[in-house]
Amino acid sequence: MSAVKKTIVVEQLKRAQMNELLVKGKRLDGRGLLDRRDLTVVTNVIEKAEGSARVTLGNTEVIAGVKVNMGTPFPDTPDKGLLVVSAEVLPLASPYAEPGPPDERTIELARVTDRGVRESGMIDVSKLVLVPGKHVYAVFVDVSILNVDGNLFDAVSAATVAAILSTRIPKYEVPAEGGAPVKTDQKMPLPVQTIPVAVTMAKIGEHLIVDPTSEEEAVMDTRITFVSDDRGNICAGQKGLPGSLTLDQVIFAARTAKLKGEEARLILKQGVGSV
Amino acid sequence: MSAVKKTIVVEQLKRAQMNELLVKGKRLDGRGLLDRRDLTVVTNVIEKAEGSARVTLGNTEVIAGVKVNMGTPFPDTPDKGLLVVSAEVLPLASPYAEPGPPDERTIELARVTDRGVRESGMIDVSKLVLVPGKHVYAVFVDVSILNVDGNLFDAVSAATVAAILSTRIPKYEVPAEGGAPVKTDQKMPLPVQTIPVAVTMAKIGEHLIVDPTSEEEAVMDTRITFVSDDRGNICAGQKGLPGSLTLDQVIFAARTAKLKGEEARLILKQGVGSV
Amino acid sequence: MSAVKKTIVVEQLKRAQMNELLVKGKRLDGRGLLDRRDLTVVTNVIEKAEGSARVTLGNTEVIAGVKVNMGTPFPDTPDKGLLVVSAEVLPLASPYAEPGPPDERTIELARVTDRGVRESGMIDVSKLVLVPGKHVYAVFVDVSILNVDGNLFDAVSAATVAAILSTRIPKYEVPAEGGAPVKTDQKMPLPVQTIPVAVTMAKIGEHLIVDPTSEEEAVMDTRITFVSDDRGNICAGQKGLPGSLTLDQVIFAARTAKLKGEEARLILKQGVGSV
Amino acid sequence: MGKAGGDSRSLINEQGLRIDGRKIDELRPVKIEVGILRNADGSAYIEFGKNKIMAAVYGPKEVHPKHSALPDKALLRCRYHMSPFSTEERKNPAPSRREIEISKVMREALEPALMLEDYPRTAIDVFVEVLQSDGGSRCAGISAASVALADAGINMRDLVAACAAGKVAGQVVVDVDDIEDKEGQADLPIAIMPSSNQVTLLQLDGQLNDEEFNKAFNFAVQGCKQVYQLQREALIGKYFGRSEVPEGGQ
Amino acid sequence: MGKAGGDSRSLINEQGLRIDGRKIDELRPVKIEVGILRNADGSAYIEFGKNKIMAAVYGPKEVHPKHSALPDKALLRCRYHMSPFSTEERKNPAPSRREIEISKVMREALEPALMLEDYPRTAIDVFVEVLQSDGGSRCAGISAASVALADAGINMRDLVAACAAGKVAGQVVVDVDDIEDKEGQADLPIAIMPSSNQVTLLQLDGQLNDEEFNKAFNFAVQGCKQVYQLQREALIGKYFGRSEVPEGGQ
Amino acid sequence: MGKAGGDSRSLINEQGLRIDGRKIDELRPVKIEVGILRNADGSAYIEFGKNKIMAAVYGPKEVHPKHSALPDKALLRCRYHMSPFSTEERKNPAPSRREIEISKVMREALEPALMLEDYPRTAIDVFVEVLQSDGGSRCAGISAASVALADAGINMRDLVAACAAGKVAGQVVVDVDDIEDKEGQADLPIAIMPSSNQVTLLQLDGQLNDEEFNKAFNFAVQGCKQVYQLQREALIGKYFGRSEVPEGGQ
Repeated sequence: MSAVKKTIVVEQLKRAQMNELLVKGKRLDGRGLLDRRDLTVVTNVIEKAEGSARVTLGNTEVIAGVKVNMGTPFPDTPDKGLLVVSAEVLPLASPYAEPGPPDERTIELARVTDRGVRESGMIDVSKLVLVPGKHVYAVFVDVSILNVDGNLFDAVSAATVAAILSTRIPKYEVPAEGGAPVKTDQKMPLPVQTIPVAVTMAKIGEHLIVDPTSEEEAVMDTRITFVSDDRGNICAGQKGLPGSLTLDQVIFAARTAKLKGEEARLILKQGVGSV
Repeated sequence: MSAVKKTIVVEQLKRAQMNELLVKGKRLDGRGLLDRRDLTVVTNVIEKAEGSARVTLGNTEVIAGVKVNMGTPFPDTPDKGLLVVSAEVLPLASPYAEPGPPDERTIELARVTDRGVRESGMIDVSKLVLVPGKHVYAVFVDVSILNVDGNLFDAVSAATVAAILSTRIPKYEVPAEGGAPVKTDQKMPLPVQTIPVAVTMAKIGEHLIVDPTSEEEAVMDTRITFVSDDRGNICAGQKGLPGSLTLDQVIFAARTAKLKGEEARLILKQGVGSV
Repeated sequence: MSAVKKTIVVEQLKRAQMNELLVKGKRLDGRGLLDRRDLTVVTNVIEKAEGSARVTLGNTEVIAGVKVNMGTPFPDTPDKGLLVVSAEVLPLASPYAEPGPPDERTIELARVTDRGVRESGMIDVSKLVLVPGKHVYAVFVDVSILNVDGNLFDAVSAATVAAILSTRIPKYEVPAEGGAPVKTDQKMPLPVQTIPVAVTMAKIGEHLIVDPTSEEEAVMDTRITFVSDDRGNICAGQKGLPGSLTLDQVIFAARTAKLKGEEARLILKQGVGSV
Repeated sequence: MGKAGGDSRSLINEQGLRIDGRKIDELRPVKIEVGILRNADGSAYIEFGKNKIMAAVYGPKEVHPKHSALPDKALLRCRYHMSPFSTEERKNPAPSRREIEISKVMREALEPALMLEDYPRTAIDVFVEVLQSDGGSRCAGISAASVALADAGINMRDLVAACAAGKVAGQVVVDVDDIEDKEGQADLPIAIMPSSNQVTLLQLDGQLNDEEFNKAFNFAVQGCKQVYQLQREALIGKYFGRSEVPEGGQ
Repeated sequence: MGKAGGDSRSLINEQGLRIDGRKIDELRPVKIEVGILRNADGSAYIEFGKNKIMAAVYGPKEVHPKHSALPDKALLRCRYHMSPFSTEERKNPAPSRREIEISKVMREALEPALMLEDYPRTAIDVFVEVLQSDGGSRCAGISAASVALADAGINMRDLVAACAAGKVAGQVVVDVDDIEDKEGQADLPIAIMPSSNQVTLLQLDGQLNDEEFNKAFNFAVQGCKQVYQLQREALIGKYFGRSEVPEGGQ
Repeated sequence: MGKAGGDSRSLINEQGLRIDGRKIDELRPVKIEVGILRNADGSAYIEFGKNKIMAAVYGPKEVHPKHSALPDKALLRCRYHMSPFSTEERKNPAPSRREIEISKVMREALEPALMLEDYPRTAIDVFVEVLQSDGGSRCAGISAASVALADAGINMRDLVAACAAGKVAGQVVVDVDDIEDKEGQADLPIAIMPSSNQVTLLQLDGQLNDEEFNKAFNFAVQGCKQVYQLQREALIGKYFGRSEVPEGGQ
């Protein structure tokens, strides 16, 4: 039996075992289907960055840093500051990660995280303008994944949000006589309006489970993420991987994401406040 | 017999068969040696582009679009607008096309097409200047190959020329008080001076044939393209592929290109007018 | 015996043979351990470049060219001109060289050469400023390796230095009314303050030898380069390759580099003067 | 999305009609053609509003390099690409991060409907080229790709039909176009396998409360079902229109 | 290096103390942790002044592509990388020429201490990530990587300890920090195998005369030896602290 | 080409002489050296006007990766490259689209003269480096490469000699230099196998009517024949000058 065939057989056995448990409402690590793993948040871990946060979600560990520059707005949004979210799975994070430019999965991860922050209106980018069309604050959030054990979407989202909450940017002022803005010694927080939280569910067989581990992701059929804000809105969503969901599962997932997002939002607030 | 050897044998048989026909002045699809396949031209197929054309040459099918921006002229030609011709063989065009940056054949294709337009003086680039050295019109022609069945050079050239002929660009005006040019609601055609036409011939054995199909290209020894304008000049030429031509064949090819170019130019004019 | 194993055995034999000689203070080509190969320097070999030099070191042959533009200084050094040293091992230089972007060895080579020039203060970059923060001279030194026979570090360094010494740049002047500097017909040399010289040693077994050939490099354990100026300073250093040196060997290498550098500096001066 | 600002009230007039005259539950005009490219094993062309999109399928075919072949099913590959002239401003032809993400979710939206297990150790390539883009190009591209896969004779469980819903001027509407996407408050593109009501694509940008989400999701599902009818008609038109009866699968 | 200009006199005060209060032969505070990453076969975290650096080791493991495997020893690969948020100005995440050079000399500094011949036809990957950078990040990275290699159980002849010396305000000092590096006159990072006093890394930027070079070299060697003690304590802390006795080698 | 404008009348004076004093049918000074690079299997150096170009040949040699080898002949590869310092403005060392095109037509110009069928499953690499560029660098490069191939002992049917003709100040001239190329109206570079009068390279930029084309083509052919003599002399000089008789072929 070839190594590949053996792998397929092993995977099928694992799926069967997991399904047996899920039918009973249990998971390999003892959690219930909708239980999240422990989430820890520590901010201001990188003093050189304007904001930063280290987040663990079970054994998944990520670090996010925020850097802020002066930038030029896009021509079609002269009255909005810039926000760029990037992610990298560091090669030290997993035996399967490889150095190099981000692959499609990491691009998806960064873009969904970016949309959660952007579409929720977390940062009021209209307040990041110094001279419309010319000088705006440019906020770069870079997230490095340090250890992979499933559910990067929620961990990266939480680190991004916590780093933004912890950010203190240098205040710039436009000289009275005009010209380029000048950095002052004053600091100010980013103009935050809401705290978006991503909640990801894996579908294994007919079960939806919250916050899958790597082991669970290895056998999941599909994955769905919803980001909700603190005003009762869903503001971003993404189904990933082959596989499909029933109409009811989509509605259930959206509702669950809002519910579970509330819990995580509290932890995020505490984590930021605790610094 | 290995697959590769078999391929070589098949190719030799095909060459022999084709040569037999060519000696009789015939081709596999019934054409005479100097007959072009049907050429159709439809313009304004992409409303968002400033100009566009869809061209079929037998089963070869390409689409060209023109976009026009404000740009900065090259330092050594401050009084000339910009013209950039690019081409891509879309992966949907052939089982052998692959996604990715253009390979040497596609670069050659784009550059020869560009030279035909540029060296013929088709567009009077001195009329595309708003503020010398600072603000000029930048004309981008992008050609996508949709289906490959031989003679991309002539099809791409025809689509490029037809798209340029159909182009209506927004008129810009320089404010009286100076500064960057401002887009107006007026439209204007590009300043066209001549209609260049490319005619490509394949050499198979000792025969030169006009407008080769993919099947014919598979066995051709070499390829030669000449572009002529409507004032009796040859304005670009390119021999491609290993293989060689006699001195007489070169002279014959140049003469044939001018002759056959006349026919194609009529079809181009009609195609553009028909819209 | 596989080809790879055979290679290993051959290499071991070669090492043994070389070690036997080194114990007697000799090398395969008859040189003493600290003898450099013949160094020849010819400058102004590329008339279109502002400076150039062709250097041979035994059979190693390189050519360096200097081009000078107007440039914008780095924001943190508004009062300094720009200096960029690049290197390429041309694919014609060796059966092992490949076309493509520089690999880590070539990047190391260029960066160590750059540091030798930069850290010695060879060029007084503060004199390459026309308008602080805005307009400075940008000096590009490009070195192409033409034939590889060991010790590229010293050959590339010598060619770089000789090309800089031979350089005559167009003098620019800032118009009285301000604005971009204007090129004049006058020429001036670069503001040279010292002549740095790189001396590289290979360690084979317990022996340090100056100026290794390719044959010697194939069996060397490690490599160390020191660059010294003409004021008695060491100004750059680099140990390369796996392998290690004793503390005494490091001190010895530094001293030897200064001594041997003196000889090479004379040849460089003569080479430049001879033109 | 331009939720934050934008005078979006004028996007729906007092008669409840949208800028292009559509009702809130009305699709833009759609045209689907099958088998339009000679060389491809299967192909389709779709016009969806101002979207003009070609899809082509090559395969099942040999995989290069061989070690990337899958032992138990076909390797599905997918490229979504926008032509440089397809957008308002010329688009750089190199694939953007957006195109890379869409290529991924498009592949994942199509895969559930394909019986890839029938073609072990082969590859199936799907190429979607946006010649002109309007709002909803990813949905139109998926719908066209699914038809092209059927045209290629790949064994399928169902077609995949895609359509978006969104929120514009405070109201939930189906099939958001370019202006509505830019000025509106939310966009929810989905794809389904209509026979089994299985969702194979779902993305969401912008803010929807519970009620709005449910309504928009339902609108999008209904939109998919209309697209499905058009897909079927196009396929039937090609095969039966020419009085050829298509074999099930290949 | 800012030899040419820079008012560097204030870098050492009248009491002979440096800007952060250190003596000329005093290291910055150093903290080393072992085994901090779950997935890696070995890992370490180092704080060296303001440097915050993680190192991880994967291997020995299979080599892909196979033809790049070595028949007589393990293939050692190394990546030194700076996080985008690790520097004053955001760093582009693509590897710079500087990072490529440092990755090379780092690998060459580690290799002499490893018994790669014990693992033919395999690969050992060393990843060093600078989360926050200060002067001397390459030295701190090497020191952390060596601890991570020990944690991974790779057979070793010795640890590799690294430290720089330099010239600041005309004086030779050990362990140059960021400000001293920018304003100072020379930086001499080295790495040694402390048991055998073998030098495995040496670089020099800036001007030193004979006497200064000898003194700086000696300072750097002494710095390495202090780092070595901290490396050993960290490893002993992990294995003996938990009353586990590490096996020699793997 | 600067057909559109440019006061090109002064490019030919009243005596019919060109800017550098040449007659309309006169080549620039040409110098060819053979075997100038130690490591290469064959090499040549050409000065053609201000062009300074090196060509080197490696092979026949093993092909990597193996599957790109051809079963019935050698794989000919060719790189035309300009040094960064070879041009008026510094040239980016990455290959430009122009260099990629010239590499292709250069390979195709050389291939007809080579008996590649004598070396199945091998590769022959031709590297052409322009150290200083002037008008006609592709022609000079081809001529040098052909000599380098002979020096490498590759079996050949003939040498390949290249030369351009053009139209300057309204007149047809041979061997267009840099200024004439920029200010002139047409450039027609060709390469031939002189023994059989077979054309292996032809490109044309700029406008020529029938008569001019025929005349320019004839001028270029005559130019090639003069270059051919110089190529032969250089090869004879190397082999016979040292009283060694070259073997036919390898």
